[in-house]
Amino acid sequence: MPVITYRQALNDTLRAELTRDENVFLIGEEIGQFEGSYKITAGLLDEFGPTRVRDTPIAEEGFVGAAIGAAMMGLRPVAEIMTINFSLIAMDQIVNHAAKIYGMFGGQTPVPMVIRTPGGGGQQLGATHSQNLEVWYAHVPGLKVVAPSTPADAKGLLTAAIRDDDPVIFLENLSLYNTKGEVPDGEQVTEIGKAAIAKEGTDITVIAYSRASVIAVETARKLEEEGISVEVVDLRSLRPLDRQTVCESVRKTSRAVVLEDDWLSYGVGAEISATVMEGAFDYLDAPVRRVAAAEVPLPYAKPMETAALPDAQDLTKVIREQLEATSFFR
Amino acid sequence: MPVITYRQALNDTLRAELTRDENVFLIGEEIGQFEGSYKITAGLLDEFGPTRVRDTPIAEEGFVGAAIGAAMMGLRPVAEIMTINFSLIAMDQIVNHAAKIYGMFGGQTPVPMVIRTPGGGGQQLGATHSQNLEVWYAHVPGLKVVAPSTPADAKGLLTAAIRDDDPVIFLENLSLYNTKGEVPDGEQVTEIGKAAIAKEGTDITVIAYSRASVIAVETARKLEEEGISVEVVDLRSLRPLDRQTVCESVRKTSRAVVLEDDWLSYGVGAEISATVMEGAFDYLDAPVRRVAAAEVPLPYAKPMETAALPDAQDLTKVIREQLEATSFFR
Amino acid sequence: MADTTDTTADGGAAAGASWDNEQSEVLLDYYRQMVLIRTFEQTASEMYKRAKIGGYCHLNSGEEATVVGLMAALERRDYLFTNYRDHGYALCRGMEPGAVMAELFGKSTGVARGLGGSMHMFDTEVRMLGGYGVVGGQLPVATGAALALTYRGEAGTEAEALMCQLGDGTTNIGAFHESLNLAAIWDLPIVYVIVNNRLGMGTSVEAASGEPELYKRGASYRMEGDRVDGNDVVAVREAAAAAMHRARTERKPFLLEAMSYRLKGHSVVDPERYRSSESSEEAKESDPLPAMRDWLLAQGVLDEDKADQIESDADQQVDDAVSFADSSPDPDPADLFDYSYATDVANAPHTLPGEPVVEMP
Amino acid sequence: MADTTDTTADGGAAAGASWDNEQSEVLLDYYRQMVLIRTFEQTASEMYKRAKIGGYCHLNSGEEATVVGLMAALERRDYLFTNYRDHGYALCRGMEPGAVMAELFGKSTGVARGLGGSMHMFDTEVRMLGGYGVVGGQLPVATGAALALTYRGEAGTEAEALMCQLGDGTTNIGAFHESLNLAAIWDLPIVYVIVNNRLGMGTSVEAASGEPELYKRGASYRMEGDRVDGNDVVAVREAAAAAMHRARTERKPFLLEAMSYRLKGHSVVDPERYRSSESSEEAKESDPLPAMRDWLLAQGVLDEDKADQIESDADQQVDDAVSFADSSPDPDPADLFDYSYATDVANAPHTLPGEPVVEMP
Ligand SMILES: Cc1ncc(C[n+]2csc(CCOP(=O)(O)OP(=O)(O)O)c2C)c(N)n1
Ligand SMILES: Cc1ncc(C[n+]2csc(CCOP(=O)(O)OP(=O)(O)O)c2C)c(N)n1
Ligand SMILES: [Mg+2]
Ligand SMILES: [Mg+2]
Repeated sequence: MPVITYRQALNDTLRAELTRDENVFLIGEEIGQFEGSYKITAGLLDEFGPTRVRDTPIAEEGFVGAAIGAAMMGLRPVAEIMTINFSLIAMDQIVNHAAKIYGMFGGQTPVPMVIRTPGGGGQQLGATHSQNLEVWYAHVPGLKVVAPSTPADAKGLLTAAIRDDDPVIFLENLSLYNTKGEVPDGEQVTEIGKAAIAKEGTDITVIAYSRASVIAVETARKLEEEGISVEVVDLRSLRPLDRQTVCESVRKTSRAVVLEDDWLSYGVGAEISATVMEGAFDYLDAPVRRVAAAEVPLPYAKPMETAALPDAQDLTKVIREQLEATSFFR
Repeated sequence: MPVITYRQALNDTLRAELTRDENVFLIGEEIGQFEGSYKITAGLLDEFGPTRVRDTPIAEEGFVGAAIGAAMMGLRPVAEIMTINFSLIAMDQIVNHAAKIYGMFGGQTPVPMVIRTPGGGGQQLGATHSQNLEVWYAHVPGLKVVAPSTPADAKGLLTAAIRDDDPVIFLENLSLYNTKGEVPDGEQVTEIGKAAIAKEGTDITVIAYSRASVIAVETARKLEEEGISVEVVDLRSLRPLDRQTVCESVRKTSRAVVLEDDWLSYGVGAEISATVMEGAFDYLDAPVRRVAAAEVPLPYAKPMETAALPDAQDLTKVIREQLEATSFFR
Repeated sequence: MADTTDTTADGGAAAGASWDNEQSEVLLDYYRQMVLIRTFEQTASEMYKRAKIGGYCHLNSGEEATVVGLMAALERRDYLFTNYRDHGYALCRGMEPGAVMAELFGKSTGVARGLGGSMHMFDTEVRMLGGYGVVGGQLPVATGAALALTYRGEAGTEAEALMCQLGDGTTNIGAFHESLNLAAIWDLPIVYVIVNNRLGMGTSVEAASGEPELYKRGASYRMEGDRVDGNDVVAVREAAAAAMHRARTERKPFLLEAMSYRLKGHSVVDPERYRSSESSEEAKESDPLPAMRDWLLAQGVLDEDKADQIESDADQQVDDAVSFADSSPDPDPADLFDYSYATDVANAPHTLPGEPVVEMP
Repeated sequence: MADTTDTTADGGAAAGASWDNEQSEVLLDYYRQMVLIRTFEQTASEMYKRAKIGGYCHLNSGEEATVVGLMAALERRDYLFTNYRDHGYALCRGMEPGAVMAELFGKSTGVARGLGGSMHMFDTEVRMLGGYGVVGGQLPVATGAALALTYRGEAGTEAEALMCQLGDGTTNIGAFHESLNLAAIWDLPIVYVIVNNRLGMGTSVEAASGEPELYKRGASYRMEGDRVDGNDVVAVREAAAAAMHRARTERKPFLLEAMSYRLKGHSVVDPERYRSSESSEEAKESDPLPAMRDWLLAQGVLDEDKADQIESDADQQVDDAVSFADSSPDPDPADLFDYSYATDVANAPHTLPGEPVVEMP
């Protein structure tokens, strides 16, 4: 199988879907001539022209809303919001319009659109440009929210998202764009709403998504050398959430840790922990632990930023603590 | 002690703080001449004039941002956003500005402001006007978030919020405005960041806030007649969250239910459940249960709306199930 | 561009001068529609008091000439987006009064199955793609729908075009600015119509808008605009039709401002304490219904009998609408999750409050 | 209102004609500041490549005449808000080059203790209340700060006023519209300055704005505006000073547009593939530094020696800044929670990743 970057997988998928269905079009700031702030749309303006790849002024509320209206009319817009931080400006359109129009009007008009947007810190972009606000979207009925961690899932889930008749928030991550992985050729549709076992294991379950899932798998591989068998559940879809897969894994391992890039309080991990509480309590040997970002506006200075964000070391430490607390090491 | 409505308590407090500190001013849509969409600011324009009670055009992003700037200059604005649903339009100002300015600029300028806004469903206002988005705010460092359930706390927490040097989101609730309760005369400052035991009990803990806390207390009173002793923890402050008080109560009762008006997945209850997991797991006789809203855009039709929102009956049922599951009834 | 800055003094009656060239039947039809809207909403207001209707309920009372004129300018193939003050538009666009009333009653026979309510009239059949409740929210969406029109057909006299209604207060919000700019740079077939009823909820246009001649705000986008007497149904229709024609044939957006009045409170529960008695008086004098009635009578197009007939026909229609709504079934809570998603996917949460979301084996 | 629609042809040199009446020392000082900004940012760009600086780094290169002219129009008592392209403003406003460089290096001696970085220069001492990274985000905040000025003093020649800088692309976002409207209806002492460098990131003004003569967008709020040649430091100062004076004395907002150029990419990592070679050429020809240098030389205000001296002084200042930044300590992760809240309250979360937030006894 070809090994390509996450960026390339996205670019390939957009090209394939633009080719397949003429109702698909891209819309966003600097996605055409500039080729996207993170170059995900490189080459597409040249190939498909300005009607299919539409540059917009800086007006997130306007162009996201425009995508909604276009979707109501049967087009299938794929909007790029340069980073999730700027999606706040489009929030009313996303939550009060995209997420509501199908249900509120009694199911008359679906809103088949995708909002692609990268989140994540670690690039020293400072407090307003480094956020992980995915839990906000995950909370909202009417939206679907996916957060692929691998190039293959980036392809499969983006394809599914574009073909889905509901608004899908497609969460990318700045630090994943250059990561590589095997991506099958040809059409790949990954079901929205299903988690994946990114790595099998028997001693402890780590639940993660997006960048955190990559860290979790790496950590799991390392710990394997020490004889610790970590299972990694990659959520992939935050809404709907595949509670079944999470709980099944934890029922098997009896121990769980969540790794997440967002702030701890009221973050994604809270829902995972609550879910495990509800679906695997009787099987737990110890309370679920969360490894998440420190609750501060993320500082610019590198050592401060590093301290605030969760990493493999933090995860490893907590996994060990979990195993110790449950007398895994004798 | 005088018994007054939640609305009156807010009105009185605004008046008192406007009188006490000339840096305090009110800003928002229709708060002056119109006296507020829900009449919280009734009479204040007449008393304090248009400089202290400033009507704005319909421009949530603009006037909330203006409040932030005014706060940076040493004023103490109290902004009213007509309902939490419209706060989405001001989201960038709230999250990327109000919440960041103090920390991101190295602590040079505090942002002493309050955003008052009511949330809640149950009034048949439909999907876009009935939301409970408090978990979003509760997730964001740099903000403080309070959600009083009684007239007394409305007074005490609003006073504290206005005097606090950080941006405070002050969550009201449409269905609480006409509720009544004892409110002490004179100055009352309720500490932000502390939960209250709204009712003591020994058999099970119900954790709630805002409207849900009122329901929880009523339910607890009813169940008392049957010999079931329910302790109610009223969170009051969602950020910071008083984990200690929650966990202490659950360690005592060994059983917990969260009652919340927001959607279940990734709601406030998820954090409470995760918190109990982390701070009282060893004491739990059964997994924490959540009673929350059905995950749909809230329908207009009354029977549909009623079905979607949690109520005393739902809570009672789950409390009984919890007690049964833990062999409370012999 | 005609600058009809002051349309208050002469009101609807004088405006009637422009009606001389119209066929009587056309004018009578407009009047009939205006009466229907008024009657419908008077009843709705009544039903609200009787708690048959809940939530918010905003009336077009006073704006009927504007509503009817605007709707007369649309072709069946055109699309419409409005704000929450939308009953009149729904009726004129061709939704059944019964289905509109049923929506207000929250019945399953309502235009949006009772899930939307007063603020959210919607019917793909008549191409009214929604009344929206968040101020300004309809503008970006409508703009995008207009964008879609440019993907599916060429410009021309037979082309589809789109109208997006908004209130005066709505011109102050960011979405207005972003939307009009997009429409301008993308050459979209959309006509934005500001129904200037002089008030937000209780805030005057002058207090809220740096440029209170609102149609001039199109200048920021080199978008043409015009103001029209909203009490003159024919003038409104003409101005709107011209703008729609331009949108169809040239794909140029337009900003039309109709000077209208709000006879009642912001919504049916508004006590209007902020309204001076003069301004209420002024509004009442500007009621387009008696003005048009008088004019039609004076012209001999209408006689008292016929006028009564029109009113009693409207009463009948509205009574029927109420009966229909009253006898319609409530939506069934068992169907609560039917419209969560258009594409079903695994693990979508379908639990009622208190039900477990995951089973512990 | 002068309509200097085309300021491209003549560029900075010809604009120099307006400099005849200035004192040599003043002009030399402006030139010195321009050279300092250029030198500082060339070094910053270099330091970025050496990974001493991270994140985004947007330069004022090409905009120096605008920056210096604007800052010369401010009094010490005035306030300033800018976007993220803010190094030049920070320097001219009086922040120490060392502290600015230290901020870029993320050091604890930086103007924002290293917590902000390039986009977030801030210093209450010099009343620059921040560079902001979200497009348009500074506008509502600055507008509110201007509102606060009206609470603490009367209008008059000695009054405080406020300047809010923004880019051309920023005029298309909702916050621009809402803010200018508020400033207009509330009569605020604020001057909005659009630095029109012809580009958003890669999008031209014409592609993005329905009305590309951006200062005209003030009309939507009956706000006066003007356009000035941004390469003419004196013209910029004069226009800005007049607007600030008006803001002080009459409390009227103003919309000033300075026609400038961006010599480099959007940020230091932008490869500018979208930029045609002509437009890069045009930009280079419009570089205000050589133009001003030539003019000063031609006028005999400067000679080659003095010019070299100015440049080497700037080099020295920037070298010192780098040394200062380099030798400054990193902020200490132990202080991570020091600026979470201005008012400490119970239960504020102060845990590092993986640490428990609550103890189980
Ligand atoms: C974003 C937002 N802010 C506030 C409101 C509350 N609100 C509902 S209608 C209204 C006034 C709107 O005035 P206008 O645009 O003139 O429309 P009209 O009601 O006169 O038709 C306000 C402030 C809202 N629905 N949405
Ligand atoms: C709301 C928002 N959208 C997008 C961006 C990404 N972005 C950063 S700068 C920029 C271009 C801004 O152009 P302009 O206003 O002309 O300012 P300039 O960079 O030319 O100074 C964009 C789109 C952002 N920071 N904020
Ligand atoms: Mg109005
Ligand atoms: Mg620019």
